[in-house]
Amino acid sequence: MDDLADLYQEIILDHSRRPRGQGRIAAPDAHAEGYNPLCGDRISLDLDLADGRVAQAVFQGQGCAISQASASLLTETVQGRTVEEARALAAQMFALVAGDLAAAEAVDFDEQAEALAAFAGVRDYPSRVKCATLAWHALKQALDEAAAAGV
Amino acid sequence: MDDLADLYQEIILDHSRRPRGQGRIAAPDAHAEGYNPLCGDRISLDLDLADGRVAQAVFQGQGCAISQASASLLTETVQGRTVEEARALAAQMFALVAGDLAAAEAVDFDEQAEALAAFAGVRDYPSRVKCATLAWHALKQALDEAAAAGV
Amino acid sequence: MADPMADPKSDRGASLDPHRIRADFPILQRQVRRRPLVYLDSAATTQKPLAVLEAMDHYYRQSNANVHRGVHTLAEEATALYEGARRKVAAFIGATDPAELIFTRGTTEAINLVAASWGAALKPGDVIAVTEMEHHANLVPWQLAAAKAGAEIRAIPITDGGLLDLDALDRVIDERCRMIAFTLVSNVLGTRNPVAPLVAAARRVGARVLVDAAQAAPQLALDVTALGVDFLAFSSHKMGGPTGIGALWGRRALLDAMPPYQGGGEMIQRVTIQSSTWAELPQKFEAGTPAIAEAVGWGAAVDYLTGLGMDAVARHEEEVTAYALQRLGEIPGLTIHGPLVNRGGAISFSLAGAHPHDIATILDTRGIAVRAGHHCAQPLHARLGIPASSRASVWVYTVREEIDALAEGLLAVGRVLGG
Amino acid sequence: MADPMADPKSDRGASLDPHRIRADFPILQRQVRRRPLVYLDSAATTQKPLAVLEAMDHYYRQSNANVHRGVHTLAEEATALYEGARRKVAAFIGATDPAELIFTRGTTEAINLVAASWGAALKPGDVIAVTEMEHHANLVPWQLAAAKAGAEIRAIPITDGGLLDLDALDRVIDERCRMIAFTLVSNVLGTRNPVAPLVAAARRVGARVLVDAAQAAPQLALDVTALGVDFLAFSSHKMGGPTGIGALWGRRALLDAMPPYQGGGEMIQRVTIQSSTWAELPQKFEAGTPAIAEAVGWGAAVDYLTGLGMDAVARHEEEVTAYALQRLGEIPGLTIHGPLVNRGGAISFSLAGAHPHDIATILDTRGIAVRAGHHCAQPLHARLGIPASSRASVWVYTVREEIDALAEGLLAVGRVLGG
Ligand SMILES: Cc1ncc(COP(=O)(O)O)c(C=O)c1O
Ligand SMILES: Cc1ncc(COP(=O)(O)O)c(C=O)c1O
Ligand code: FES
Ligand code: FES
Repeated sequence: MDDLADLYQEIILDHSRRPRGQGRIAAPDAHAEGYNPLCGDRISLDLDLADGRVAQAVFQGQGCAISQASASLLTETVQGRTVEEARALAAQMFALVAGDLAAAEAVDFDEQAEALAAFAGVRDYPSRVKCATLAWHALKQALDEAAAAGV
Repeated sequence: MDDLADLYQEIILDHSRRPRGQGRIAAPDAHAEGYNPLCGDRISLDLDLADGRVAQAVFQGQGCAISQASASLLTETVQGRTVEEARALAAQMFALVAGDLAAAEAVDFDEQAEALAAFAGVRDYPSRVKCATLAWHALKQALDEAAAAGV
Repeated sequence: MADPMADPKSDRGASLDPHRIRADFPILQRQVRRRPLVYLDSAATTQKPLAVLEAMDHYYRQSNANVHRGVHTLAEEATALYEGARRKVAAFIGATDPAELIFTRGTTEAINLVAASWGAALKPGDVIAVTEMEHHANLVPWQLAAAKAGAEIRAIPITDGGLLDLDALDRVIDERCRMIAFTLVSNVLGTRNPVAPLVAAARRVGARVLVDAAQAAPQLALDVTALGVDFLAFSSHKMGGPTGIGALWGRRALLDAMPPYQGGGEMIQRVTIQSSTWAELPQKFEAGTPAIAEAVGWGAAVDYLTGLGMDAVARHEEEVTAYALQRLGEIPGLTIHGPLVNRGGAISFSLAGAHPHDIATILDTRGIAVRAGHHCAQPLHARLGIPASSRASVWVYTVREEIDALAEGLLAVGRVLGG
Repeated sequence: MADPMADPKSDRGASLDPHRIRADFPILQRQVRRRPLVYLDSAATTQKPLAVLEAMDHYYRQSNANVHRGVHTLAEEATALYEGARRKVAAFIGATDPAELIFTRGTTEAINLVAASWGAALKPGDVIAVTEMEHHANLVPWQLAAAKAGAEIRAIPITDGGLLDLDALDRVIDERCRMIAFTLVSNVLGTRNPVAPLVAAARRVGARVLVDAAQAAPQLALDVTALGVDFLAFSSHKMGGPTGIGALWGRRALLDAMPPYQGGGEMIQRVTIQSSTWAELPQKFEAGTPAIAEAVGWGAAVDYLTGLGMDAVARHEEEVTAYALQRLGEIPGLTIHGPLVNRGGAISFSLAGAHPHDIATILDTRGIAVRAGHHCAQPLHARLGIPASSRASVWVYTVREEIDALAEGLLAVGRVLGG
């Protein structure tokens, strides 16, 4: 089996077993909820923003291994990045799981961001794509709303 | 084509073009209506009974060539017969058009009654069977009701 | 302009070669009463091209599973095929948002859905306007809804020539009117009704417009956006697709505001014993396991028609119909009900001295299939002053030779019954 | 007692040889993710035997026409096939009068029909009783009907073991109760519910009884007369037949007294613009062109099952289920929801530390198809205290080797996710 098609890679399993970045921020600068109608699972994402950067990202919620790993990796990956970089990472995730590898590879990132490539295998499981992007959609929504609110 | 399967035989066409026995009886001894849900056509049958015989039979109503010919032949065929003979003729018609030739032939009748065999072809046209039996069902019903009423 | 009698080997371009098309329809090889089948009952249901049968067979042999919420491969494939079919059928009628296309059992169920769900808001005194030429499918559901609400049914009359009497519009449509429901193409008269004046009349009084496209979808390129209507109903089986499926297209804002029609799986979001909340469109109106293989087959039918080109299909329909009207016009004692031009391919007629059912049976002895009866349009037949009629109807595979066989058959009917 | 692992060449007598049966189902040859398909999702929809696909294909290639009122040969044939299918399906459930069998799109539509039409007579304060283990199809339609009427929904509770709590019957069913609607076999727990006590409770208070037989019809010999119920609903696609069709069986006296459900062609007798009268049963409840080819296919499925013998089918279901329960019982951390004996072949379970959707996806990578989710039974999952579960379900073609593959797959899931 092709490696990219192998969905439950070690890094995903690792993050799903021991999710990083779990928690809430008392008064977050940005916040959004993700809901997956397939399964009814929900995730909530809190962000602290400072100087155009994501100072802190934490999530809470139940879900499958894919969604938990994706949220966990998100919190690690966006931490400290500029809002624009965080947006670009989200776009990269969406392209990656849609099987748009060209678009996904067009963004050139550091090693840490490359860990997201582990989710490429989800494109062979269309109903699970939402699991991999749940937290990232919440991120995008949180940043959009924060921007609209002038945060 | 097999003769029996040939539905529009000369005798049927003759009776449908010039139906015999059309009319009403002012105060009939027996009466029934036939309704064909396939087409909405209706036929009404009036009988005068005397000494256990069908003294007169007349019909009225619109319908296809088959139903008109069948009603016309009915009025001719039952005229003067005993009520039991008329019932047996009706049973013969039902058997004939159902393709139950053995039962149809089990009844041994005179030449006039044999004219009814012309309707045997209708069994190859199941939706038209009701056309051929419409008047005969009315006959049976009229006789049943008359018997029940003690006429 | 194409010649429908063209050489079967000729190029299939913008025009349509019915002789070549016949090879796509397995049933047309069939003999009926030892004669080649002449199928002139396409307005009742069309025959199916091989591509449709193969698509369904392939679905059952390769991908059969229940759709939605399934995670395994077959469920993913079945869902992709089912939703792919929705996109195809939506695109076929010019709908830009596939979520506005709800699969139903057919035109009848689609109209019942609107009459029951949208119609639940009807109030006493409200008016539903139909036309005198409606199929029972676009009349009886409104009667049921009107009876519940205390609303009133009015019919836009037709002229003796079988056209909508637009002069009567202002009389029938007043500000109590909440809905104008009409057929785009009559299944009896063949009349193609004008949409613009009816939409304009509806808009003047704030009424909605539902179009019964059961006969139109197989023979005309449709564009719901251009038509400007609110709802459109049609059936797969009348356009080369399988039985058991059809669709309602409706504007999202209206569908969103309507209460659900049937309850069950797929159409819910959250369910407790006491109450439920509803799923988004289109699932909200698709309770239970849908007609999955049928959707796949319908999608293949749409592909087939798109391959032929709906303009070519319409042109062929018009040409064969014109030829049929000419040939039938030569039959002594024959009356055609409906207009002679600008019309679809359903041709109803009466033949003096011949009952419609005898006509159909005698034609059947020659392998020719036509319908006899009221064609689910009793009020129209009452208006025509006849209890029933005979109807010949054509489609993409109909060739002139078949029309010739019909004409000869009708002459024979006259000989047999006229005596 | 037959051994389901018997030599494929052995005689097919009263018992059933699933290895031989597999040859009748073309899709079972399929590879999924480069592994042979192990289809354990039959409770969602079953696969179809070749005989069903061929019956539908043959219908479209030979006899396709619209049914009823047609006089030509194809219409006669189609009508005979359609009505013949009705007789087969009616006989399959022990109905003596085929007119009491109404074709619908499926179980969901059948229950909606009763809830809307019979339910139109509900009054404020009336009670509809369901159970805590109902599929949304046997709950949401009653909610819609109850909301219209101001009626009340009550649920008969279940025990922790997944059985109906019959001790609670007297509390739930009082003289306000007008209907008890329950599933004969649970699609989640596998529970086979007892009919007699529910019918007795209903009769005591003059209530009607509707049975959801969607899961029962594929696995148990049914006899509506012996069951003594009033309505029974089931789906073709769950018993080897095509999608797009199902049926409602009901007592004639009740059906006769009910108002029509959908309006349109076929279900009428006389129609004017203002009002209509209704056709006799079953047409009264079958508005519009029905699912003709689907009826033919369903009839073939019924013939196929009758050929196997429903007693043998039931025995096989029980044997494979027992084997599966045994094998699943060996998996560390696995909890089975529902009874372990006297039950049908839907087995829902939870695996500690594993989300149901991950289980389904990991099994899918091995070609094994199971469902994950609430299985259209959210109230039941709420009662079980879990948001979702995984479900494996068997049918006539399920062999022990497939159960072994499932067990191995679940061990692998534990290894992968448990770490
Ligand atoms: C117990 C039960 N009832 C009702 C249904 C609904 O059947 P359908 O979706 O065929 O209408 C199902 C299957 O989904 C079921 O398992
Ligand atoms: C104009 C028109 N409307 C509605 C219908 C009903 O369509 P269906 O029977 O497919 O529901 C038909 C066909 O019977 C029709 O010709
Ligand atoms: S299954 Fe619920 S988020 Fe993945
Ligand atoms: S068609 Fe009406 S009675 Fe024959």
